Amino acid sequence: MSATTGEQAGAGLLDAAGRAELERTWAARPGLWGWLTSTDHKSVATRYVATAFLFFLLGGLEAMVMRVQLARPENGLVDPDRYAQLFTMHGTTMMFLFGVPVQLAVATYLVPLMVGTRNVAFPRLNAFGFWTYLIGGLLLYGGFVLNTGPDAGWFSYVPLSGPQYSPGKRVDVWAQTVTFTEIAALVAAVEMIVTILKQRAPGMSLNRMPLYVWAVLVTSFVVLFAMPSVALASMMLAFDRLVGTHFFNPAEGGDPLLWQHLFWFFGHPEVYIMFIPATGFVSEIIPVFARRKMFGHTALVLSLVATGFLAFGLWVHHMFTTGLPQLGQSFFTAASMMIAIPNGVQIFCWIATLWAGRPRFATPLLFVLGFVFLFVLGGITGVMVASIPFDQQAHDTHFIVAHLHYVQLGGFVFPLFGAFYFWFPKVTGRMLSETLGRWNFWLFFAGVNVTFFPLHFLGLMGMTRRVYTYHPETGWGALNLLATVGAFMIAASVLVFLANVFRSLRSGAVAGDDPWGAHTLEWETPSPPPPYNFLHIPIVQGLYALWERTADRPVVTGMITHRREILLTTVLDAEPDVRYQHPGPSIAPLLAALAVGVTFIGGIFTTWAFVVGPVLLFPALMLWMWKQSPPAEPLTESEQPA
Amino acid sequence: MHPLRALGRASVPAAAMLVVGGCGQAMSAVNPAGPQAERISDLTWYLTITGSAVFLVVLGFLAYAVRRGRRRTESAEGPEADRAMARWVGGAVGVTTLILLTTLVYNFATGRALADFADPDALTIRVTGHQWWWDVQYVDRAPSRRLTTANEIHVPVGRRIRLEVQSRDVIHSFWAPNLHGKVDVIPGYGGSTAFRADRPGVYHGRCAEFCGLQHARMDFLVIAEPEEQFAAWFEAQLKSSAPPGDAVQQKGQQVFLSKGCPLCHAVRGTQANSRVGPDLTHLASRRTIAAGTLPNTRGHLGGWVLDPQKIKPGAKMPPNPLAADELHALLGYLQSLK
Amino acid sequence: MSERRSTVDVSGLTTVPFGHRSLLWWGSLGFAVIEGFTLLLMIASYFYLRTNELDWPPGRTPNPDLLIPSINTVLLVLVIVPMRMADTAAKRMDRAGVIRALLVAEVMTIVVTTLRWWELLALNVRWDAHAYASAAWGVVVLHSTLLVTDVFETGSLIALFASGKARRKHYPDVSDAADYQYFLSAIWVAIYLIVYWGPRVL
Amino acid sequence: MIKRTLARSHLRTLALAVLLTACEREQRGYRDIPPGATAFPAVQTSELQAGPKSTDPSAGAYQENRWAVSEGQTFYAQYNCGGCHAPGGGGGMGPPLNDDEWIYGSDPENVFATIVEGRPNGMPSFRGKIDNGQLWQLVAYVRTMSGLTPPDVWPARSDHMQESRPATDALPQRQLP
Repeated sequence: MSATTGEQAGAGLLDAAGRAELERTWAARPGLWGWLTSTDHKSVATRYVATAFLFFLLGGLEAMVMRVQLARPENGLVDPDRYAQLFTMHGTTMMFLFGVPVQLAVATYLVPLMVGTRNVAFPRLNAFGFWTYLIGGLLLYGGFVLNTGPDAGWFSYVPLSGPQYSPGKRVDVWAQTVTFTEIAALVAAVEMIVTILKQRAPGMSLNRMPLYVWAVLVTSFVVLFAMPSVALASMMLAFDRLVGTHFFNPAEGGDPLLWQHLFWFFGHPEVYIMFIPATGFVSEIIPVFARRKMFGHTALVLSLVATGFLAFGLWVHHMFTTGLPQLGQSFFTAASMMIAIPNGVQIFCWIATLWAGRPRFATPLLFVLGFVFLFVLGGITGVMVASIPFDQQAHDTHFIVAHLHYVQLGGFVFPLFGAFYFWFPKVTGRMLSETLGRWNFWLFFAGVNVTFFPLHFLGLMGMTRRVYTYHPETGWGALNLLATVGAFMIAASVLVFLANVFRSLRSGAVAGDDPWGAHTLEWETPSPPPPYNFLHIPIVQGLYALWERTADRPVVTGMITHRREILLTTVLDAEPDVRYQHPGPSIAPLLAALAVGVTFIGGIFTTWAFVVGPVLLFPALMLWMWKQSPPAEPLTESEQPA
Repeated sequence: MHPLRALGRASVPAAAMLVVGGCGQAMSAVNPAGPQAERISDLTWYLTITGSAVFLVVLGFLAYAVRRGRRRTESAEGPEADRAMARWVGGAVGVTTLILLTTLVYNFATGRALADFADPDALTIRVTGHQWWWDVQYVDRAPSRRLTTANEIHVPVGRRIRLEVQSRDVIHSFWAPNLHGKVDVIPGYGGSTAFRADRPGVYHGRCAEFCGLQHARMDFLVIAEPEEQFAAWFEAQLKSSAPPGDAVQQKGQQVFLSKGCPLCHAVRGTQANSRVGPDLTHLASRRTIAAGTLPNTRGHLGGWVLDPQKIKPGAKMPPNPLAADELHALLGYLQSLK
Repeated sequence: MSERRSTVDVSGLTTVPFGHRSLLWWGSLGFAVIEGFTLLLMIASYFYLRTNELDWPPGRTPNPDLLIPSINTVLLVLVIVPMRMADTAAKRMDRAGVIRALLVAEVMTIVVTTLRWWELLALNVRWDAHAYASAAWGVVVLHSTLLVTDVFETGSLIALFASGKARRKHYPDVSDAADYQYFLSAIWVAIYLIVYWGPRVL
Repeated sequence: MIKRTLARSHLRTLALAVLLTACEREQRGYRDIPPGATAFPAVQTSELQAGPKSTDPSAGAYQENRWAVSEGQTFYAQYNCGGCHAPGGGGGMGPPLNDDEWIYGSDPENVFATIVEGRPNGMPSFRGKIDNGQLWQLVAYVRTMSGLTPPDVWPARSDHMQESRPATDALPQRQLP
């Protein structure tokens, strides 16, 4: 039974009644109950991005307090205990509560629209992922407010974070927050892989997939293999602290380096989990604003995949000073330098496209140009610290702080802001103002350089990381003051961004379906897209879907509208294969997330929580799997009783 | 004189040089005072210069591409444009790979040079990291010539030093930028490194791995001095503390032994010999106290003894409420421990 | 809406896909990869910790017993048979056959899970004695959590089919559960050999 | 209506309670002035002298503070209390500290007085030797050995060779779940 291509005029196209029924079937329930039970990928993704951005602001505030404390020597703004909590919270928030979640949240919003389907593969799992992430964030900041914020660094090296040298529940709060955020990331990664492989619109074979979708696919596989490492490490640390196991106790056969291996095996891929989707944003923004097809599409896809693989071969460059055998470390030096080649390919292809195209300076392109500047500088300092001898001088100093902020702010936050400006009209239906956009960009760009470029010098002059103060005679005061001024510039630019967002939400110019003249499928839907995304699933005719669309482009018909259904297609050539029953909204994901919350937060205080929690989880999962949408209409084939 | 270093010293704008290099013994990774740090400093200059060049070239490409693009009326399509771009991108990636390879080879060469620096008759020093101070032991076959001191390491100029590091509690990292890269001090692991000081001077060092509340105040000094000066210092340090000279120092020693000091500190020649805290036998001969936090003057010593928590909050040393005369006598005694 | 002439009618496509044509197959594959990789990393940590010790198990700790673990491993491997029958019954859409096979598999899995406690005791060491004990307990406990979720999954499928609320689209879920069981049994055999035979043999 | 306000007020007091205790539990009290620091009589007028029972409420703060208990564990090892009382408090030359039998009383003040004044047949006096803040931390740790303080304040395992079971398991009568 294959899809038949009908030529008769308008057969099976939905009329107004069909559209109304589709609307009813896919709409979430009204009010708060509808919001809590919603499984619409757009609704979950917007609250996910908003929460992640809130944590970005909190992380920024922590950074501001640290910068003011370091503005001059022997400053007394915060005492060492508070400062330890501040830099740990800043690192943990930016990496675990903002970095990875916001990339996966934006992916769960855009990917279903870009591949031409109605919802993400496992919508209830998607909602469960958000609730788990939210509980993780609340746990961390609940702890921080109750003076129980983690204080052993965002990577909590053992034995300092072990049971003896970190008394109390501070590091336990950190370990459980990591567990929550990593469950949320794993869940989102599985959804993205299945959505991309099985739910692409007919005609979107693998060589017609947009570059951002490729980036999300590669990122999801990196998440799949990176997150288990930190899950295991934080579980082992929690057991060491709570039930007295000896995974990391050097006196009883444990090994502090085991923690470093397990953590950095996840740690380095994590920064690529944040960077690869950012290259996806850049690869979507440049063709639209250079008004030309991207040069070297296959080269970019191959370099994405290469970056994904190489990301797992570099982790020991975080451990060059621990005295591991020289031969082993040299392998990781070579791998760390090799990863600059695929990045180089990407950057040169982007520059070539700009050369061949007709670039127009809208804010998204400004952020992309700023990205190239900052990321190339950060990449070069990265190649510098990849060499073992230099890393012995630069490791754990402010040189590394400068490098990581150039590649993180430059490499991931700049493209993210570019993506905000690019897709904001699609999400909200309103344009962001260009003038405020320019202010936002130039303040941010200047702020990053003024803040972090001096830190290179401070690092070489001996200023180590995580110091709450320093002596006047070290001579570091001037550069630190300069860096603090830069930090205030960054804060100002983020305020300008917030002003821009709130102003345009109220009175921004109305954006049509496609304000930028872009080429991916989401620009075919109205802004903001209806719950069912596409009235008819489109047939894709080329890599640049909207630019290569013929006037009479065919669409898919014959799908039922009285119950949620999505079209599954084959993996390689995306030929229509199955009409798949799609689960409706349900409260079960929230209950399941709460049960998981009880398990792990309770686990900090008593091991009984690991018994009570699962007992609570099972009824929630039963409700999750059993509750079917009511069969108002005649049962379709798949709904015949078994 | 390595050509690159000369180039480095001359070409970098003076401001950056002043800020980074500094003169004399300012702590800096590019102001080497020994062969190890010098090799790394040369590598640093090479990396900085090639890196800046690559950065400027790529930025030049970007600027040219954007300017050229903006002058177009319609975008360059078609096979010959693609072929031209493919040539440029291929060339650029090729050059990038080439630069990376040369950097890799130079890095391996420096790495090997740093590694085979051991020397059988080197002076061996064992440094033990504690939470927030450094215990220093000069290792010698004869037990009578084993010296234990704290936070300050005297080394003879021109002689190779073999450094063995270990930790009693958490991970620290021993780093004297002017002499060599850092080596992590991991409990359960015996880390080791080797360096040599070619110029006499006082070189600052820091703990580079976050190790708790007072990680910021866990510095040390490496004092390189000529061979005979070092030998004299070493002999002096080996001797036990001299008995107290006058009545004030006598009373000071009485206060020292009666209060809780012997529970943590050792002064050879008295019955105080606990290894919990730093060895104070020759405290007065040291330049700084509290792991490089305060200069070793009477006023700072008094302030430190009375309330260490105000200076290093969280340190293991408790406050010592002393009456005025007791404090005066104690300081007199401590300053007599030359 | 501009009138489009040609359409692709998909109303004839199947709605009860088996194997890789269904989403759930891919979903359970994804989670099997995650759990499998976590177990692999745990086993890698077990061997990493082993490199620190001269003799493994260290000191006076006796080698793990073999009787109960071996019985339990055989039982867990045997669970594949009823699950295979459930899979074929599901493909035939034979509800009674599915329920029967799943019931047998569920009983066996529950027995295996209860025996697992004695398997842990067969390690002859408390988890907080030293690194060897922690690593051995860590690997076995991690696998046991997967076993408990397996018990729940098979149980809920039985309840679904027995209560008559099941629909034809639930048959592929049975074969997915069967695939997950093969993974669980296979990886346990590896853990069994490493944790119980490792100290003697390697 | 009343039920709801009642429930809400309960909730608020509960939240406040959690807030307060959690804050104290984790306070790194290196800056506090320990109780009894100034309580020592400057001049000794006569031989007869009542036991210095300082009923200072903040003495209790140390008992509930996780950081204080952990510091107490460090000082227990550093000042070699384990030499007589055994590392886990199991007792050796000195009496065991992890059982319910207290010869000189088990209140914080009594344990404090025992350490400061010393006791016949062997317990030395540490008056003036150990700072009062550290003494209260030692008292807090010693009392966790016999489970006299809330369980979630007990120290976890230490990073050293385990001569005996970890402290939390050394309690004969109270088996951890």
